[in-house]
Amino acid sequence: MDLFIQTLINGLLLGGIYISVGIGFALVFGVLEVIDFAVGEYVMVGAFAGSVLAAGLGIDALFVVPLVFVAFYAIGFFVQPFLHHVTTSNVPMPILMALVFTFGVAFFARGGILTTFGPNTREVPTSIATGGVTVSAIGTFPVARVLTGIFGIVAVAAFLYYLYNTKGGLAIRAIAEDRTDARLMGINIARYQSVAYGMYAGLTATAGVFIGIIFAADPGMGMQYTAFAFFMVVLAGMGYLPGIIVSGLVLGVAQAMFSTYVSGAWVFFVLFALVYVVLLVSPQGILGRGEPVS
Amino acid sequence: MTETVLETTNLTKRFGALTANDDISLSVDRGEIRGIIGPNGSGKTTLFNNLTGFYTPDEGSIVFDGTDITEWEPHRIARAGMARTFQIVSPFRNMTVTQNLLAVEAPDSIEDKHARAREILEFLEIDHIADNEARGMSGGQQKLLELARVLMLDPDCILLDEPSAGVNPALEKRILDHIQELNDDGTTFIMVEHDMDVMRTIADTVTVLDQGQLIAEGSFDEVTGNDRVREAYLGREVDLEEVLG
Amino acid sequence: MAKRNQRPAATSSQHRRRFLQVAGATGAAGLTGFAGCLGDFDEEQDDRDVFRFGAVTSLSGDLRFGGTITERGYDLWEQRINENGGIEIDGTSYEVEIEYADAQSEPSTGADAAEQMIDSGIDALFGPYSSNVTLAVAPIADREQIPHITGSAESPEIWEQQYEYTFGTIPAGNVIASESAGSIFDFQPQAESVYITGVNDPFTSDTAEAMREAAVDHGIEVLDYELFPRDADWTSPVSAAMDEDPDLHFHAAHIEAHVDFLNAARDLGYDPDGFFSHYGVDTESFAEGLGEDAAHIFGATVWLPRLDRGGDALFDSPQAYADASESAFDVTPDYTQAGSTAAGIVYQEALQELGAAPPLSSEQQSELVDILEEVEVETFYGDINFETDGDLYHSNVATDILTIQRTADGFDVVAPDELRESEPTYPAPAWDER
Amino acid sequence: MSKREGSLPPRLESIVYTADGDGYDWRLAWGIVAVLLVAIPWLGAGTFELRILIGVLMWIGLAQSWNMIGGYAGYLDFGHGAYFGIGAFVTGIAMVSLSLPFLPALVLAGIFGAVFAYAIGVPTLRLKGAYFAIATWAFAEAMRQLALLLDITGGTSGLTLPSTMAAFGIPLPDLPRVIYLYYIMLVLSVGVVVLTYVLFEHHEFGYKVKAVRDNEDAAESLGIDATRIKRQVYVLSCTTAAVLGGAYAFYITFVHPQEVLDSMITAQMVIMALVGGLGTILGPIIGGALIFLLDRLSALYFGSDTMYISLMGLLIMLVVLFAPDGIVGLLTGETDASDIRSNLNSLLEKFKFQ
Repeated sequence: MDLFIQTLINGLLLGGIYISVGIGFALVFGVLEVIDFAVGEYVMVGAFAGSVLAAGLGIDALFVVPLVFVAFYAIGFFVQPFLHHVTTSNVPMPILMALVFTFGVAFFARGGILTTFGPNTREVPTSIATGGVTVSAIGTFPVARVLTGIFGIVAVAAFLYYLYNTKGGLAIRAIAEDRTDARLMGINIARYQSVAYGMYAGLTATAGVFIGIIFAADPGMGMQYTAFAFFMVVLAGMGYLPGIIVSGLVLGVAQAMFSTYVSGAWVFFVLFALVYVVLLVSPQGILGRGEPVS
Repeated sequence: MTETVLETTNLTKRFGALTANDDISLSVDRGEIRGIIGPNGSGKTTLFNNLTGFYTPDEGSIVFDGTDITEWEPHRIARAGMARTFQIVSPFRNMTVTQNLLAVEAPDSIEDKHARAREILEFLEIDHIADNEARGMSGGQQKLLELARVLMLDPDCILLDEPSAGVNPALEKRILDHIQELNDDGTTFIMVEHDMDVMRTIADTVTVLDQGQLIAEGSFDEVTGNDRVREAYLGREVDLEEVLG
Repeated sequence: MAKRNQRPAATSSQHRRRFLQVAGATGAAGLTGFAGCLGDFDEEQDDRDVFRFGAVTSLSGDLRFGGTITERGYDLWEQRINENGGIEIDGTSYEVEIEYADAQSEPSTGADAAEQMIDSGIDALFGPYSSNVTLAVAPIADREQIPHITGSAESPEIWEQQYEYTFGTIPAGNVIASESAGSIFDFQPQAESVYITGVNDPFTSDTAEAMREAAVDHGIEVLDYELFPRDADWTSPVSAAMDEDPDLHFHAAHIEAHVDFLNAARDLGYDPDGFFSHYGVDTESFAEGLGEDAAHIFGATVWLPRLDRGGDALFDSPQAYADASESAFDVTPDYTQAGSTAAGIVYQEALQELGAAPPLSSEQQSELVDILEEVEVETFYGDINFETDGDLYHSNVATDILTIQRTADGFDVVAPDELRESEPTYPAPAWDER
Repeated sequence: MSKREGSLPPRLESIVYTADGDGYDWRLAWGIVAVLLVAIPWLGAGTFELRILIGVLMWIGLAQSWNMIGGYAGYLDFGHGAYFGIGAFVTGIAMVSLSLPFLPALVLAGIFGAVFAYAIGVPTLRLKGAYFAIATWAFAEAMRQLALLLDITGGTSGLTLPSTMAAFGIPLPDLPRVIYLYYIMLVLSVGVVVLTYVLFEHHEFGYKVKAVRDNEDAAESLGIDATRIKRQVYVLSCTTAAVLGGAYAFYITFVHPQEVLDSMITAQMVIMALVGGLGTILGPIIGGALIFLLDRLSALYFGSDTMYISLMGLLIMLVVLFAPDGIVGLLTGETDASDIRSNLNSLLEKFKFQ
């Protein structure tokens, strides 16, 4: 088995994990102009929900995915009005205020989980998504990661389909274009913004279930996914949804290759520095397709 | 005796396929009130942005007071004595009127900024609201505030982007009187204005832009009599004054 | 024009009201804050018939996991000794009381917490989990001359600083790792190469370094030695290690990163003859995180419930302690918890020897430290005796270090020879043959 | 109003009110506060109380330092904490590796912070809004990772600083160390607040900064060199954070990347400035003191219950929703009951999905 190819596989699958977290975040950023600091906490709470539901119902964690999606869609649906209120309020920097609000949400979620479940990691039980499949002469594919990657890609595809082929999607795109115009066109922006945020929350929490299967549910896991969601969006170009796939894969592969061939210890330093430099050199993302810096 | 205060040569600015200012050469005399007119999208505001450094022209040059300022940054041009206002009023909302004025980077010749600010506010007759916050003021008052701010620069030349838009007639008259008064003291004005009555009364010379090009220049009556100008506004021959005036 | 600094009447009244509001609220906030600070202050040096201890632990933040283990350990001692009537001094029994503060896994909070407890008049301190916070608390214990025993901090850096008032019941992590690693190198057939990975964090990087030194001492070839950031993805390190095909893989990490690493190794089918990590292999959290895949992993411990060790006044054997823990918390204790409870027992012994009723004066507290320096206590946890000089100053050096290997439903001691419960399964079977 | 005026005896009135008989003389209030702050170590405050006050002062200083760039200039600096860490490390390295006393080490930290901030500010300040926020955040995280990897910072072991006042730089009488630390922090924190007050509230510089924040183009058209102003504010605010970081290092005597470069440090500064009131002088003072006390005291007194983390979150949400001008807004009456009611109504509006 070739180390290079295996590293590439590892990187692509890692990218799959990032895509599953980044897609929802990119959506709320692009459509609602909300920079959601709580994104990682949705992953965390989602992982715990998966763990509790799977253990409670005695079924494989993969089967609770729809339940988690629906539950968090509903939660997100009712969180969005608060954000809407903040972003449209008459304060000097509404976008900042919304960001700080999500900060509060993140604290609230972290404290709540910590208080309810204690500090220990919890297994998200599955018997299907374990082990790896070895394809001779190519490499080994860990099942859970493959499923997560597929989930991420399917989620991106479903989102794009929804946005460009349905009435709801049209409404959401109109809102992204201009909130006031959208209202004038007779779109109930409260509803469709809630739909968008609900989809984001549902999707991100679902990604949390998958991530919980790969690793475990851990009350402190949120921050790193928040960081990666930010990276994804920056590299993809803000507001450019398809870029998420590219940026996720680039991030994953770069991380794996750097870790294997250059230095493990320096990998995060290089990632953070890379994001910083990309922002300076090409703020519209590595593809140059993001929203212009205004 | 006339002296040129501002001169552009072959000024061109493109945005992708659109040429917003196309080979514009114009010259403004000291002490003049120059009107700039043209239909929407003809490049008036782009011209202002080029002149004041907010855009860097793709081609051509701008000479102000004998100095080439083509590549200069906006603040440097402002300090050199060419000031401007914006089409959309832009007061510093979270400051008082006086603070708005004190924020201005006044030239060294003004020793006491507080005194200067007071003087200007009295001149514009808005000294009674000196300590009010800008965000609570009416649109007309904000226009006056903008003018006041510009005067802090003690400019030789002031570019006004629609100074009377959205202002009630009484206030409009006050603004125009102030402009006239300043002009009498030697300040040059370049104004973009849609109100043709205003143009007729105040402008010494009018420059007409259409699709980025300078298509006519002369006194108000001369340019409104120009066929090309009529065409630019309406695409056919009608009496411009009848429609717009 | 109006004079600027004269305001119209309306503004002035608003102005004044605003002043009063601000002044009032600031004052109120300040006073509330101070009342909060001073709340416990007045209790100081009151006559009381309990021994009061302060415990600084990390109940939130990155280290909350270990922090709560520590808390359980201290709690169990408190519970048990009070059930027994307390500490007997001159015929009178005094109960004990432990107050907790959350260090939030941050040195500054830990230091404030320690100071607050010392101010409130405690007799002695229980130490925080983790070396970060301990390194901030230990200088305070020295300055305030308060005895301070930590039941869980393993980092060698603490002992190198030679804090006079700080003691630890658990041997330093590098000592454990190095001894245990050495015993694995002696397994037959002898390993020729090892691949060492670790997390670039305070305690784990020391452990990794100790593993490397042990390998060099035993003449084992170190194929690679590399540290990774805390949240690294382990698939790439695993693939890189597979490529080198070592006999052994050592991994220095806390439990989460260890579970992540082994999950990646299993999924990618990485099969050296043995995996070893010194920390956490004996915990339930490790077993839960890996499920059946935990079997055959080598680890280290200094204590386990079924060990044949003597007891003390509270727990007459390791098993008795484990039973007590099961009934109190529904948790099988690991050595960190046991070490924390043992810290309490050491205090208990030393206090009895001191023979002073609470509250302790500062002379008595200093005397207590002199007693701790000399103390030799037999406990369910093992013998405790603190080193009095060198790099392990005030660290407990009396405890045996055990190498363990996980089995299908628990783990066996596999080294040293005299305590061995079963022969090591070595080389361990491949993942797909388990 | 007249009632209250009459309630003071005339003599007192002449002290409390300004000479023109109009409005309160704030100097009196601040004078009392200043005297109290200086006298506190001698009024029975113990080590613990002083430590808590040191924390309060430091966080007021930090919140104010963030307020310069975040509040007055309107740039969301999410990497501000990096300068706190850089200051702590420069001080630590200077004291440990170069064996310098504290004072020169602190000066070095300030200089280094300023130079570094300039170098980072020049390219980064070209970005705006969220781009700037994320760039600075990535920068700060990169700094944390770097500190974990370098030898000079002590890597994962961190640095342990000298913990006696002998390392201060000038000979001092033999008082408890905490008293000196208290005064060090008092001087620095009050210095930051006064500096902010003078520069941003009472100086043309502050008007220019606000002008750039409110409308950069208009500011430029009025001769204000916006780029330069932004750089000045950035360097100033980062330098103060670095100096406070240096003082913190000497205070805690143990500097570790995971602590002094923790992203939570920035987060806390932002929350404090915001809850107190953004772009005001009093906001960060009130927010810094309140949030620090809430957080620290609840960790110490209710430490065994992690519920307080959620309550902090809830507090932040409520402030953002109903009192966006912060506590200062509530106190000055800018946000009153009717604002809260209308906020509530407008919030309920957003729930109309049909």
